[in-house]
Amino acid sequence: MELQISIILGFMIIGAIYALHAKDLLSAVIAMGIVGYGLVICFLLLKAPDLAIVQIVVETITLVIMVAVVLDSTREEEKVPFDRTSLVNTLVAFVVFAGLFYFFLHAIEDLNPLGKHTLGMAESYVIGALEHTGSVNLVTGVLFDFRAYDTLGEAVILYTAALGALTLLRMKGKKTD
Amino acid sequence: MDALIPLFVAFPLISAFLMVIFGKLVKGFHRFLAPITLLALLLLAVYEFTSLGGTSQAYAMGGWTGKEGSPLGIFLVLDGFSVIMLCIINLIGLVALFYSLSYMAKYTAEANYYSLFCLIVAGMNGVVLSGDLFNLFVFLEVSVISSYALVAFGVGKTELEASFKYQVLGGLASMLILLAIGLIYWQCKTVNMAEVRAAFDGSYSKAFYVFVQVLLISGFGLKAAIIPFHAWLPDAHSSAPSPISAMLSGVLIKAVGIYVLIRLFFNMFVFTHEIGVVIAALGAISMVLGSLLAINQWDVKRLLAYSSISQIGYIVMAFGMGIILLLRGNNEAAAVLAIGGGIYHMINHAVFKGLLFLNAGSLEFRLNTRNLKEMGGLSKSMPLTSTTSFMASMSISGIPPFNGFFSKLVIIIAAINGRFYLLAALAVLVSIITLGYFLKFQRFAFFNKAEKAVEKIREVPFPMATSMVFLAILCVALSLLAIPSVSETVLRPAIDVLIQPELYSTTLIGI
Amino acid sequence: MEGMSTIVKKVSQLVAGLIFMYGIYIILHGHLTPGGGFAGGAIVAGAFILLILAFGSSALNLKKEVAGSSNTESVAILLVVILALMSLFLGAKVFFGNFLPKGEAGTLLSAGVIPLYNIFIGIEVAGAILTIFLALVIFKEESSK
Amino acid sequence: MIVYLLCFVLFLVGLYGVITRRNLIKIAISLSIMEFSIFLILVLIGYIDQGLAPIVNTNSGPEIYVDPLPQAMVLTAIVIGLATTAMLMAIAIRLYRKYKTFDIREIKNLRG
Repeated sequence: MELQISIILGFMIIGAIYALHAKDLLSAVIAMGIVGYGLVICFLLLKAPDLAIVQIVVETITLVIMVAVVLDSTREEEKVPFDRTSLVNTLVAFVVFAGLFYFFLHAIEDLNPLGKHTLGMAESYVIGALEHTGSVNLVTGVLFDFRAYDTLGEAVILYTAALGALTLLRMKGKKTD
Repeated sequence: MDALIPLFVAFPLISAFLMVIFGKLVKGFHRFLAPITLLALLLLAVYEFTSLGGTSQAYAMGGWTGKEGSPLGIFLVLDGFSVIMLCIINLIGLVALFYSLSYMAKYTAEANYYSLFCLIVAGMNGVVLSGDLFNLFVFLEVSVISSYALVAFGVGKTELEASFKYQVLGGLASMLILLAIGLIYWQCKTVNMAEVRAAFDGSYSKAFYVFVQVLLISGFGLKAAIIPFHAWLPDAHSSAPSPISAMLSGVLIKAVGIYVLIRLFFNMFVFTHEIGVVIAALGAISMVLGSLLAINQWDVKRLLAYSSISQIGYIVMAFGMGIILLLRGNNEAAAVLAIGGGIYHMINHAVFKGLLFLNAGSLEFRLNTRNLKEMGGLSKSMPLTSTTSFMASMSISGIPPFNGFFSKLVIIIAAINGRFYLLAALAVLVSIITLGYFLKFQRFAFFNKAEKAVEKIREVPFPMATSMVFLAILCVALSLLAIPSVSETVLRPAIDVLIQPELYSTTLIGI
Repeated sequence: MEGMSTIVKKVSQLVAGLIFMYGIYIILHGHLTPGGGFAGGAIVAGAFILLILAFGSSALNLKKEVAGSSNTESVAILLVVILALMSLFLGAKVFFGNFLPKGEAGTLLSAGVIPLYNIFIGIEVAGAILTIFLALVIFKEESSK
Repeated sequence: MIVYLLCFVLFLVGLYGVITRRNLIKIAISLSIMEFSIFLILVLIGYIDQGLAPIVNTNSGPEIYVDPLPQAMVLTAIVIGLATTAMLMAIAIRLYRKYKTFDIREIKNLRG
């Protein structure tokens, strides 16, 4: 399990690096698709079919939206001149990232390794869930019953984004324009 | 369980949705519904404040409690600290909304504006009430996503750029917070804050603890715009429509930034000396650098935005000192003073910074410019704006008898009692610098020779003037909180929640 | 926005119907099989997006559609909140209580209010995604004039 | 543990992109990549060896299921990610129509 996911993650990292360095914006967007769809496979391997369905649909829609934005633009990214300051910046970034990585390595040392998770708060979401919520799908049970308030917030966020997009994309901001 | 608690979120949500549905059909529907909603919320908050009386209440969403009252679903927590925040949010919200009634008339898509305004209030109420880490994250996103849209509401060039910058840094902060929540779940197997505290009391690895704290400080530091995480604030707060600037500077950075930071570090983590030092140092740095950056600004709203960073620094520094003093354990009176001063300054800052942004909005409304060099001589033609902004400026620079003087005094006394002489000296120094740049603002906007003809400029319309006068009265009235017997009833419940941090988890788990 | 060729139109007509039905199925079986309101709603929105891309539409029609989708999502999410508030008065007297009878686990009509939430959230998500997409398309149409 | 570290590498790649890229679209892509890495970390945390997908089989006895709570949290976070991306794209396309470029070095009215 760990090996398979590591391999997919390797591809995702390569895709991510390509997405950041691609010259053409359309290929960058599509390379992001690699990362997103790689995530779908990981979800399936990790026994999360609900997430796989949602991620595959949301990823597709994100790609459609991003392609719609990028498609008739110039698409060419302008060259970043690579001089001494950017070299220094990159080096500093790498040193900081190495430090962060080392820090993270130490932080997660004592935590449960993959697959050895024990249920805490979620124990009652699994045991006796059928009597509590009546939902066979435990994730739906958590989403719409135990933590339905979170789901309301989530729906409100999507609603806000739709309202915000509608507001930001109107033609005139002020009546006098 | 008090059935009114979820209404703080449900009520503004319902009006937000109704405004979108009926806003286009019924003329003036949103202008009527939005103030009523905020007024009802304010009354509800004041009612809860009076009925709570220093106790804390928990509300289990969906009635999900496990055996012996252990949290199973999401818990909403209403205690002395959160109820004060609710009062501030809904008060400033109501005033800013009333001000918008005439200020926003020149913009299109007004129904969307009022709807987004209700959503931002709902999000902040949700954050303040939440006792669950993930739920807190969700409602934080509700409020910040609506604020992204509101910052860019005018869809001009600067608004859009400011909003983009705000969104990128806000998104980064959200990622850090989400990662921290994931790691906490990994270690503690729960996302309920009271239970996390109980789990942290046992054994934990030092590196993990520090890593999570660094993530949370940077995440919420970005939301609260503490230096060095402040890059987005001057742009976003100066480009937004003025009532929204008042909301963002007055309450949003407090509700989703400082309040959460304080709540997490007092009630969820176990104190460590290092974290106290880090928080106090970040506060002091923001306080000094924010005021220094503000001096050179000629754009009114940018000046106010930098001064927000500086004042936020005061609040954060006070709480940092509180942590150190509580850990020392030998000087609880000073700790009470520091924490009380922090909360007091938080209330005061919401009021006078809200008022100052509304003043700046009035200037922009009549003059169509934010540049101080193009103003001048307005004290005759806009007497109300001039007087109220003078009061607010004196208040923020700490001149008696206004409220800002007392809260700064309390913080400085706490610093001296706790033997933080350097911090006390810095606080006094920054107060003098603040006076300097606000005198500059007063002089160039209202008292200098007029640059262009100002005879034709009239005072702002009634709703805007009323909002400003109301906040100016509050600037004086809030000085009463400095009287010990008044602060004993108003601020004491909030202080109690913070100085006995372990009570949060012990009282809430056994409901 | 211009439509595509006849072949694309015919095929997408057929496929969009199937996708739409699949989305509805996912929403209705949210408490039984993987999926639910979010996944199903996004799939339904995908069917509409496919039709709009294939057939094209004038800016005027798009504006009518966006008003419709925006109103639909508002009503749907309003119903979610009202359903949550209803349990303050019925059943357990708490916000977001599951006040309907649970039924027999594993059947379509079970789990109390969960299927209702699934349906409303599904409509809301479909409406929201469609609104975002249409807002982008309308903006591109109008600003390129 | 190696999977978690790889996830963190993906996170750092996204962070690197947010800091160094100068293109509106690429910044949005970098934020999405950071999101993906956190989703994967959360789901990995909830995985249990030999655990089944969290769909109860009513006919059989009790089984071990993977933790449904991180999955519910990730589902919420995916939708939040869609919302933030949509808002970013709305602003990006507006800025593009005003400046004819996605490059933030040429879109600079505001000073630090």
